[in-house]
Amino acid sequence: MISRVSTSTDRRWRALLPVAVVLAVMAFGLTSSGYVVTVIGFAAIYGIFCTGLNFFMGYTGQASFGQNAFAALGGYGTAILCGNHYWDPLAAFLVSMVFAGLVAYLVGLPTLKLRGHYLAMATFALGLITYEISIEWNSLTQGYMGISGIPPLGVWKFELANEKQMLVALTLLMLLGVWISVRLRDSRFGRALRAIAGSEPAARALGIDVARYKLAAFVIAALYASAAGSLFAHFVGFISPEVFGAAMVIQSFTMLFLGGIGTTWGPIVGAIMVLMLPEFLRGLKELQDVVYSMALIALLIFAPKGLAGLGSLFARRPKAALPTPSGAPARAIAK
Amino acid sequence: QETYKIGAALGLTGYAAASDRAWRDGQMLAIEALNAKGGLLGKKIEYIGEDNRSEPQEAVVVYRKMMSNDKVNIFASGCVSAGNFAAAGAVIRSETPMVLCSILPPRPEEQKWAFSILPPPRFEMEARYGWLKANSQVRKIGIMHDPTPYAQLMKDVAVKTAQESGFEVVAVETYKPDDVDMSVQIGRINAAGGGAIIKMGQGGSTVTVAKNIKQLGLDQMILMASLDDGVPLKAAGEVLGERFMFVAPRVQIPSSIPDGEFRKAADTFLTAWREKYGDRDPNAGARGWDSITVIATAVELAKSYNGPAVRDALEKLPPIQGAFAKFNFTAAQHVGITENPYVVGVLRDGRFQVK
Amino acid sequence: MPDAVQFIQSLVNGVGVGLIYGLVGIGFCVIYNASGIVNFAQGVFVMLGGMACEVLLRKFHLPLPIAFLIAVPFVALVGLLMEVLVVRPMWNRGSPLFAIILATLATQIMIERITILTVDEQPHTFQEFTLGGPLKIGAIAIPYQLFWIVGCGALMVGLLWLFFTRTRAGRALRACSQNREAAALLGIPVGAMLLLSFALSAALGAVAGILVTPMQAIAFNSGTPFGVSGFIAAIIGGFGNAAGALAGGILLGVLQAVAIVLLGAGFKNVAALTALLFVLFLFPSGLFAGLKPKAH
Amino acid sequence: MALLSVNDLTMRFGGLVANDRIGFDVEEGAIFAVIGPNGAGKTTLFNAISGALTPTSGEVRFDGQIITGRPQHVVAGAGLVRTYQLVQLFADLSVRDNVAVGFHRVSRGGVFAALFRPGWARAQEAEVAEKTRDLLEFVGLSGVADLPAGKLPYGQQRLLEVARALAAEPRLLLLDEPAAGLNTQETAALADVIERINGRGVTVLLVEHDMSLVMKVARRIVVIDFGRKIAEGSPAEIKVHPDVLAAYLGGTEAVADDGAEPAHA
Amino acid sequence: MTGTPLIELVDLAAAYGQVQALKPTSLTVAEGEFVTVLGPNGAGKSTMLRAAMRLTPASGRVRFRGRDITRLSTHGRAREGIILVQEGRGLFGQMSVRENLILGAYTIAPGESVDERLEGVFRLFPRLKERFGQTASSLSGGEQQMLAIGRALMAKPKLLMLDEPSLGLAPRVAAEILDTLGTLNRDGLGILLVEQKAPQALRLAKRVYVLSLGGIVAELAASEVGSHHDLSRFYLH
Ligand SMILES: Nc1ncnc2c1ncn2[C@@H]1O[C@H](COP(=O)(O)OP(=O)(O)OP(=O)(O)O)[C@@H](O)[C@H]1O
Ligand SMILES: Nc1ncnc2c1ncn2[C@@H]1O[C@H](COP(=O)(O)OP(=O)(O)OP(=O)(O)O)[C@@H](O)[C@H]1O
Ligand SMILES: [Mg+2]
Ligand SMILES: [Mg+2]
Repeated sequence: MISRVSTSTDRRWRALLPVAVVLAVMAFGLTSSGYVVTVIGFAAIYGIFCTGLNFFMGYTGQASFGQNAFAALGGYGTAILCGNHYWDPLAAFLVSMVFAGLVAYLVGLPTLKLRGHYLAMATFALGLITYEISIEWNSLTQGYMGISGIPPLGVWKFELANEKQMLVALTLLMLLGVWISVRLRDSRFGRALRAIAGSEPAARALGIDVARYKLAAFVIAALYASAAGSLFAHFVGFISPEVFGAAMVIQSFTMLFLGGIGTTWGPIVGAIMVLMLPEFLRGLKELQDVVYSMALIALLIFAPKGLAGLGSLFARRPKAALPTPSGAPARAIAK
Repeated sequence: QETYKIGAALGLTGYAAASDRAWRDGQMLAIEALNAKGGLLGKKIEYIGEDNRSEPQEAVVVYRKMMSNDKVNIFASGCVSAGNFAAAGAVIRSETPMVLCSILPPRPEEQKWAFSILPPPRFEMEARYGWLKANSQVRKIGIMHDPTPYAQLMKDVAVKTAQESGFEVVAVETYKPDDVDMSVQIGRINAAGGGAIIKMGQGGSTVTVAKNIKQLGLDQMILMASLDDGVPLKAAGEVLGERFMFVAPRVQIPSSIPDGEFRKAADTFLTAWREKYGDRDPNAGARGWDSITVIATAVELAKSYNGPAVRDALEKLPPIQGAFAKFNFTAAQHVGITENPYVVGVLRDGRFQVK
Repeated sequence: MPDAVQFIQSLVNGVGVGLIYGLVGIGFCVIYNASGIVNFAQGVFVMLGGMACEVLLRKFHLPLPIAFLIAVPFVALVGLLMEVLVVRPMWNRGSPLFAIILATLATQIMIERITILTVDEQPHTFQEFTLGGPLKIGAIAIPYQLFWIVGCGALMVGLLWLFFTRTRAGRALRACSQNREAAALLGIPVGAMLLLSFALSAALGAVAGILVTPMQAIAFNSGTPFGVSGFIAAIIGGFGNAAGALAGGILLGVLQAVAIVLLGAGFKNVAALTALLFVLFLFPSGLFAGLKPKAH
Repeated sequence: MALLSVNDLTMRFGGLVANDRIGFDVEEGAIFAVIGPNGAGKTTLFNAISGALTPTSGEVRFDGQIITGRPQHVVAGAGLVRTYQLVQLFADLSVRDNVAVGFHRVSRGGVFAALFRPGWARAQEAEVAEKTRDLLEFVGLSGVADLPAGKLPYGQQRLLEVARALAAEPRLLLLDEPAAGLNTQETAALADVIERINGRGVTVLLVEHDMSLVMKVARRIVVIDFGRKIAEGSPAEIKVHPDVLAAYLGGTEAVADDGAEPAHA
Repeated sequence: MTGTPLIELVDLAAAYGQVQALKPTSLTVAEGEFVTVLGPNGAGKSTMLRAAMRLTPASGRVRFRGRDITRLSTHGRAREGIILVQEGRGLFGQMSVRENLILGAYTIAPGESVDERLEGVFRLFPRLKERFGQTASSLSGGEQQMLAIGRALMAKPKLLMLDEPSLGLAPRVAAEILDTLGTLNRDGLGILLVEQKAPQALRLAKRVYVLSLGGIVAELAASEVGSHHDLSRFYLH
């Protein structure tokens, strides 16, 4: 069997390639219309959300259908603190994240004892409960009316003046998010998570406290989700319950699987694809969704490991010898 | 630009599909008619309708698309309030006026650019309370509403004006538009002594409530539904007979339209509508038609396609008789309908008639 | 505090709604039992069943039994197509189950849009199977349609139970879900089994749709709420167990009804789902699986 | 004092008694084997010792501490590490990473260390990489270090599982049928590996059906049948124990057949 | 080779991605013959059996009783009477022992009695009768192996292929199972056995193939193995 070890410069170059692609997409956004800026901005926000989800689903092999709950906490946290109480955006952002993390911790304690469909169902219920509360707790959230007039992103006196500046900030934050996720993954901590995805009994037998690590991954995913929610609020200036509804779950799952779950760049690739593709089909009018669905199904059929997985087709080394756990942890989830 | 562009963010799919599709079709009819007469100030009108899937995030995307790519001159969007609210910030920054089928965005600076074709909720309540008082013995009522902003507003009005109108609200119940059963809420209203249910909210839920009333064997209970499309109203009417009533614009029951300029305006619309859509319900279509009439009048008054100029003209419009209602916009009054446009209708002999 | 009559009436209504959830939940079980796939487009079969039947009644003025006999096979055919065009290619490539689930969701969107384009975007309904009613027991009212639902639900559960445990095909179907290779190695035509399960499950969904439409109204987008509630019902029932799904549905319906009585409708889902979460925490592998002796 | 002592351990599944008041002591530094017919309760015993199952009654002491009922990861943390009868690898991780995970118990660092990578964490990572290489060398898997573990043939998967367990630097290593699926040559190599592990000071407790292996490496053997301990002693004693012959070995022939040298037809 | 061929693998080859796990390999089992395949770990033994059943995409041809079945699906081949006992057993974990066994007889002709076959299997493995209602996944390792073999026998195969059946079995049971295979073979069943524990397997086999590094390196009569001084080096690689 051949397993050629690539030189470290080769590896570094390949690691930088996706960053370059992301920056190119952003540059394209900056030179284009507000429409493109909006779509790419959403892609960056969803990219952050999915990177967190990928942490929990891709690396740790657990299913969560309820991450939208934490995005809602972030979004409403920011909207209420900044919009109604005139907090500094950064402070609101961080406080919302801490709050979301805390909630994830408390909720995760009992929930993560569940497995498989039951975990899926329980997390789904969490998302649904949060959604319903955001509709019904009128005095706080203003229900379907939503909260308008959320200020743009900024730090203290400095405020991002327009969408393009905001896009730069979002892209940088997204890259930071990916960088953090890679740091976490390639460590003792991350290895333990990936071990849990592979086999819980075996992980336990090696002294890994499975419950604790799952909880940690859940909290991390919630922090990402909360950040994405806050950023959405700043980017659009408005939030309402539907923003964080079931559509968010479906969309993020699509991104994850289309892009390639368990890979570093899959969530980002997926987010860009899922948000851009329908725009290309917009001209089809009534048939837009029909064709989009067909395209989606075709992609899922012909790129079962996701688009990021396709990248390995072009890699020089044999696929089997790739050192990263690309694509495959999805199978662990599917069990 | 060769054409005058009217953009619309529409819930063509999702919960708003039923009303926004008809709204769009009415708008397109009106534009066809205007273009046949040569367009606006010499330019043909171009209509750009985009599906926002009844979701705010999608709405932001399509608004941005219409603003930066299509460079639309004015918006005439559908009834997805949250979608219109979400985009309002960006729209006012580009100084584009919006004529909406939804309620107005909450912030004053946004309201400055937005105009609503939707009647204020108090008219629906006046129509229902008025009829009930004049025609029935029922004085204890129950309210059922969904959590949409318009229904919430109407519920507040209903509770506030009940006493002065001579009614006692014995129960206020909520439901979700996609609930499969509302018997429990109906049962509570009945148990509290309510003789009529005032329902706020559109769509299939009205049919479900009618069915549930029948299934509970409540053969005295009256159901008064909101302004809605004919399909669910008809289905509910078939279940409860004349115990089912609804608030209707006169255009929905053409026989009730008084002669005069109203008749003329309505007939122009109805002829075009019937020709194309047969006996499809004209309610939302009429509103869509009127939104274009309002815009066209404003452009002509402004003698300009320019956004701010058209906005200013909208505030100075003379009263316009539309097919749905009479519109009377002023600087202080961005909700254009100032006279109650409603009658109370029932289904009789398979047709809608004034009760 | 609600009085006893009202409370009992609410429970009856809760059972009625719950049966609807349960019927939908059963459809989930069939495909799950055969393939391990959770078919999130299950709700769309319910919608299609109701819509197809309604169109046949309204546009073609067919009598209900005939409409039923056309609508159910029609939806079963849609199920077949879905298996052949969407699920099978993924299944053969060994796609992760979640990806297949996503594809079923995409299919649901596609079917919904096609329904708008071919039928319309309006809510529809038709008459109860047996006109008149409700049956009054004291002050409690029970609609006739509920008896149809109870009867058909029980019949479906019974037949499915017999099918899955007593027949060769049923056992083979379950075997496929647990170990596809091993099933094929014993001569079980795995592909045909999957096809059968989709057709069967679509047909069950359609029956549920036709049964419930007279109780309410359905439109192109009614599939999702049905699907969600049916999924929850199936989970409570221990997934894969038809009787469990029906019972799970009833439990969910009753929980919601009680929540409406005690807290109002606004928080009914919050209350019901929270209660469910606690049930799950106590019985981490489903309520009905939790009653069996635990094995590690 | 014994490193592991099992006292009166009973494990029931409903009406079935899988372990019936089993007791034995494993001295520090020993190679100890548990044998018995299929379904005798050996794996169940391992599960009860390692914390995967909580015994119905009885007590397990490890290094003097009672560990009965403790969660498995705590037991493992104390230095009692096991392998599984059906291999439980992290199929999607590379062979190298599988072993690296094994070092979890003897390394430290969480989110903070992962994110900020202080000097000690980097040194530790380097050390883990180094030791992983050594271990793979030790079991002869260096050539496939970058393959996903799930793609290895069965025999190599077993070796990998052993290597991974060794990475945890256990004081007591529980091996459940490590030779299953290995041929005679490979079994002999495994025997060698086990003896070298033991030479490093690791106590080994072994379940195995391959008598050539058991008789070669074990210093002491416990035999269980129908959940009960029926014999305990040195290999020489067990080989001739009449109860063991009757219940398990089925006449001396089987033992001879399993001998290391390839037999004739 | 003696007698008419039962199964013929002709130039069968399979790869996983870039890994050529099985080079073009030809192998024959005659009617009523007992053939053993030996080879070290990773030699491609399992891959060959999987390819023969079309569980793994493969090139080459497969003939069964003179008929070309290359295009036949996995379940089609099983219906023809080829049954494979997989490495790792392939049980239906959540189903009972009984259901697993009954499923084994899936291809049974109408009119034949499943119960009769069940009795036959229970005579062979009385332990399975005791564990009748238990789910397969809760059986001990050895019991699971018994179930896998028992289930295969329920199909009354014409050719039985076994991938390391002695895995995890107590010596006595392993010996018993091999004896059973011998008996079945004497009654006319063709057997293709992949085994690591060479000595026992060789006692029964008529012919032996040795597989190494994805290809057959030797084919010889079982009686020759002992005297073949290179063989141990070959299959131990
Ligand atoms: N969860 C369970 N529920 C019911 N019975 C069980 C369970 N787990 C094991 N058993 C039974 O307990 C007995 C002992 O099983 P165990 O796995 O410990 O045997 P073993 O000695 O390891 O056998 P083998 O050598 O075949 O692996 C078996 O008869 C088995 O069927
Ligand atoms: N799914 C797979 N993907 C990639 N390579 C594989 C896969 N399965 C097997 N291989 C490779 O194919 C080769 C042959 O494997 P196979 O399982 O056929 O060997 P074997 O002779 O049965 O070994 P063992 O005696 O250990 O069971 C091995 O090198 C293995 O790494
Ligand atoms: Mg065992
Ligand atoms: Mg093998």
